[in-house]
Amino acid sequence: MKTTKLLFSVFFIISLSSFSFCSPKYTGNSKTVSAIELKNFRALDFPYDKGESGLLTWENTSDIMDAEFTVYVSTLSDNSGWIKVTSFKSGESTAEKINLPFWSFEKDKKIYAVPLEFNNILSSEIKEPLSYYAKVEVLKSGKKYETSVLSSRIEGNWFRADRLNNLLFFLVVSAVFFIAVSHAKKKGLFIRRIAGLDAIDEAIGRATEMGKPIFYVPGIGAMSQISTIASTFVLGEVSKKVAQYDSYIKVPHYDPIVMTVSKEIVKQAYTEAERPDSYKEDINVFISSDQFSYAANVDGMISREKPAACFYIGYFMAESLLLAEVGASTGAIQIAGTDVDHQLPFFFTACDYTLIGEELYAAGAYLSREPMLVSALKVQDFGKLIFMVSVTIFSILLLIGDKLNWDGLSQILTDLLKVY
Amino acid sequence: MKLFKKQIPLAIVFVFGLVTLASYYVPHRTSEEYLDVMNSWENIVSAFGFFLGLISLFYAHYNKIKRKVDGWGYSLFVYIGFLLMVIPAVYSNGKQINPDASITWLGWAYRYIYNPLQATMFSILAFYIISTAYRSFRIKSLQAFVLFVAAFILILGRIPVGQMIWDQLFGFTKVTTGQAIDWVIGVPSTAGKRGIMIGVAIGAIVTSLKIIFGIERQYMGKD
Amino acid sequence: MKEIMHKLLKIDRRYLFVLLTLSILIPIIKPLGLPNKSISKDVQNLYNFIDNLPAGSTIICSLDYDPSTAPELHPQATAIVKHAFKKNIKVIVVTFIPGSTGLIDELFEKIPQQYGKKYGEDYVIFPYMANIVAVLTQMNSNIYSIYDKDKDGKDLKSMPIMKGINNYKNISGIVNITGTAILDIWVAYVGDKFGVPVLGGVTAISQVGYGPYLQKGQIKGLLGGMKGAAEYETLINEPGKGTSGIDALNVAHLLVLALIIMSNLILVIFK
Amino acid sequence: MSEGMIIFGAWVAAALTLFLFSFLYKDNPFFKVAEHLFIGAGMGWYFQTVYYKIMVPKILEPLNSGTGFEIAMVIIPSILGLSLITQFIPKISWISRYGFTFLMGYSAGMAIPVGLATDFMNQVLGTIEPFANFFSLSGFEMFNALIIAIGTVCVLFYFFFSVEHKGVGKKVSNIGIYFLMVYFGASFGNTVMARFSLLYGRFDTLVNYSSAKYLYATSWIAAGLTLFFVAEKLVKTLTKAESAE
Repeated sequence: MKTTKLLFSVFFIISLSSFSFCSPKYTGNSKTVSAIELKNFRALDFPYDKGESGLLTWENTSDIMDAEFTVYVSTLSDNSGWIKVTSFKSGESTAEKINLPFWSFEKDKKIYAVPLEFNNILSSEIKEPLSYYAKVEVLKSGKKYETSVLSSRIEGNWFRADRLNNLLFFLVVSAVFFIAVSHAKKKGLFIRRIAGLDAIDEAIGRATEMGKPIFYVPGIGAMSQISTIASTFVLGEVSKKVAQYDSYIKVPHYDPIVMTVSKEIVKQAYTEAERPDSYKEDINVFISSDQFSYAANVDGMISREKPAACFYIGYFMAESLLLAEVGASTGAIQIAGTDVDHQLPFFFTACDYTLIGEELYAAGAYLSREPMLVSALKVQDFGKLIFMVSVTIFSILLLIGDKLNWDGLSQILTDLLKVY
Repeated sequence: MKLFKKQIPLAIVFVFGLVTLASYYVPHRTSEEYLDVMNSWENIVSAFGFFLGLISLFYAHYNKIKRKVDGWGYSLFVYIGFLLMVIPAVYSNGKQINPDASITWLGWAYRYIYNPLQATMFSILAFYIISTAYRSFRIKSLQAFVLFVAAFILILGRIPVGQMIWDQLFGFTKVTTGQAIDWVIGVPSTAGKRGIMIGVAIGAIVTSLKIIFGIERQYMGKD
Repeated sequence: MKEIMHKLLKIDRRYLFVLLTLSILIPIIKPLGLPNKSISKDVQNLYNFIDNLPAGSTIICSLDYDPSTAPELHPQATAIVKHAFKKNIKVIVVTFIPGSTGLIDELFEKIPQQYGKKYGEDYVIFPYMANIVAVLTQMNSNIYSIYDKDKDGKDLKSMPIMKGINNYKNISGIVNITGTAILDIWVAYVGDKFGVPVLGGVTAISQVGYGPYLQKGQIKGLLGGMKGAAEYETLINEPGKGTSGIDALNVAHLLVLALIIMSNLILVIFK
Repeated sequence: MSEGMIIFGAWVAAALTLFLFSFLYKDNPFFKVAEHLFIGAGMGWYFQTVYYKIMVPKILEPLNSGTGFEIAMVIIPSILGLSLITQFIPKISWISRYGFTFLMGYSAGMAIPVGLATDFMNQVLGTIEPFANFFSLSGFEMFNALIIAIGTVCVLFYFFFSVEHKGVGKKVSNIGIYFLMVYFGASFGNTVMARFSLLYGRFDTLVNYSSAKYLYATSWIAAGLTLFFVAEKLVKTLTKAESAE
């Protein structure tokens, strides 16, 4: 908790301090030749872009309360080639409407701010630095006035200050990531026991009583998938228990590489259970690398051998349907686990216990203490913590802000999370 | 040799990873030009990546035929299927439609071979849904009951007959099936999915970080 | 009695297959002809979005589905393209999965003539591209550096439809119809990153998972499965394969519910 | 394309469709042939698309007619691409790392900030946004906003593995499960519609092919398949009876 608070305050401080160095530079110079003068009328470079847009700003004053503005730009220096950009009534197109967060742009309702997107205005690609000229025509109580011509240059910028929040999140996540990676190797991180693991013991116990085999189906994932990795660790645990109880296990495979790895793991488990002589080479069998034949063959095996328990743990696609159904109809205890969202409903209704999504990773990490799994799980937990804490705090603040009509507060809070 | 086998590849992943990452925060033209080049390279490299799948498939079935394993004859049909697409493609120069809007040989192969095969392969699952529904959809806990209720609303509400039945049964509530479904998908199920999504998203970020910093190297294969 | 019932529970699944076949086949031959009434919020939003676009604006249709999901998605694409043509909206078609090109050709075989639309002026089809993330990112700066030619190798820049189109700033919206996770990529790499409105049409399977994006407004409207297509057809008043399809599913849907309820009742009553 | 070819096409398509469906009766040679054709045809289609839509315009054409710079911009990635293929030659398979590291580095660098933005920041914002003008919402909208926020937090707590779930924690994570169940139920319901839609699509085509226009393709092939299975069954029972004698 302490670290979270600390990180948040760092976030705020950096965000606020970025006000100072991120505010737009004023490069315009005005010459007075016109019938109207707008207060603080400026031509600028639009901040934080690749160099395609300019920005025109002026302050709202009492004498232009009910006026209509038309903005013209030109890239020629001899007061010709004017192109109309936009026209709007007073009160529209203020700085408030510019889609930039509070820390990078002063969103003042009293300032007019007109972005000049030159690639659209000229409908061609812009090669910066580009000099441009701009003027505003003011229509006030039926009369037309014109401002002086301003000039400015647009340039490419080097930092998207509006994405500062994203960058900060990234830095925080990376920091946590490195802490987790370095600690994971020391085996000092706590993971709670997953309830589903107790169900495993129960299932194996029952299989032993009944004297029937146990099926462990590792799915159709490749060895690089996290769910398959987690599955092999669960397999290790299961086969250890099987060896201890002197029961019988069968592991049908889809991927030859997963099979090679599984063989090692099961052998190891039998050794650890001090029953290396019970280990047989035909525990792991290769079925087929073809989704449907694999499912059909495993189905056949299950309905012939009528196992007491079936495990479906790993990466599953459509075959989840075919497998879990047959298992259920033979009356086996079924335990499933996968991270494929849309297969989970089928497992959940047909199996006695289901490890949902990350629970599978957690089970793998809990059993193996493998740094790669543990560190990922820890960073994920941290992300969830940030989510839970920020949703709670921000919601309460927003509610207070809404009740007391503090528009500024909700603006600041939403800006902090907004994607630009 | 270790330099070429290990260190340079790891440096490549690190440099390209970080620079591409940074380009998100740098709006300047230089960053965009970098991405331009990378995007077109990526496009070409990943096109070659396709051949990996092709070669390993061909190799696997070639082996089956060579070793005359059980059912090796079927493997021949993998090659036949391949040629059934590629020969018309060469003949029609990769075009499916003639200038006069009639279909070419390639168009024919797509419409009458590729299309029915692919479409049917996935429609077979409909049959397993029905037998799952009957033989293994068990409402054995309150949780499973909640699952069933949500499923019930969606299955019933999608069809015109269901809408009529719903109006008969629940018409007094003035809630239509459409509104009920919108609520189920838009509120409680959104909360459920969002919870799953965040864990997955951070998991993906962690994996990406591991790749950039060379902690995860499984994709590189063994030494 | 108990034994018969339990035997009934373990009935050979091939009998169930026959039941399903009949429940879908018969309505195809003899349609029930029930009208589709309800319109979901997300479908209405998509319809409104396209309906409110000014004539002459351009949308990108990313059609990324292959025959395996075509019965659901092809009617969606057809309905949306028809609607766009009715409103005189220009359509740029892109695709990122290889299996879709044949279906795209089928789609544009007849519809443009019905609405008097010409290739190159009112719609254009870009070639298939392998790497979606790279292409989507690239289109933000300059479409032509990745797509210089159309699917038949004709020069794109000289086509009338491409006049004034350089990057996403000239595109009013993106409609992605897909049976894959490509919609997520559009949302992340274009919608959120560059601020272009993204709309979608997806299979019913993935529809539910898009709840969070819809709630946040990262996706502005969504068609889900055949029902979504049927609803859109109702909105544009052009009944097609979606409407007739959902009609044919009436019996099958009831069958599923009946089977679930029946088997669970048997278990409860004859424990 | 002649009318005859179209009718022939309908026969081919109907046959392939029914061959695959015959798997529902049992695994059989027709299914296996169609299944293997499917794998090969999929690859073939993919191959021709990649070749004609990418290789030709992006690699071969620039190589033939491009400027020196353009050629270089094609050759470098092509070498990286070709390096991938050395994977199959164990002795020099390490060369493929150059291609893979490029691909992985690029996509990892792309994915991180975008993932944070779309699936994290925007999701937090989506959850809390309704609270910014909470008191001007209708009662039902207020309720929904609260449900989403509470539900999401509970689900996340269910997946939170760093503390033991006891007492209040146990209750919170139990609530989380119910939200997951609604999500799974909804996706189950929609999956039913999706799968049936696909089946409808196939049946619709088959019915179409059974018309006189296509010379009753579906009906003939279905009859043929049935005959095969009946004959096979007969032969089996006969041989069984014989061996029993």
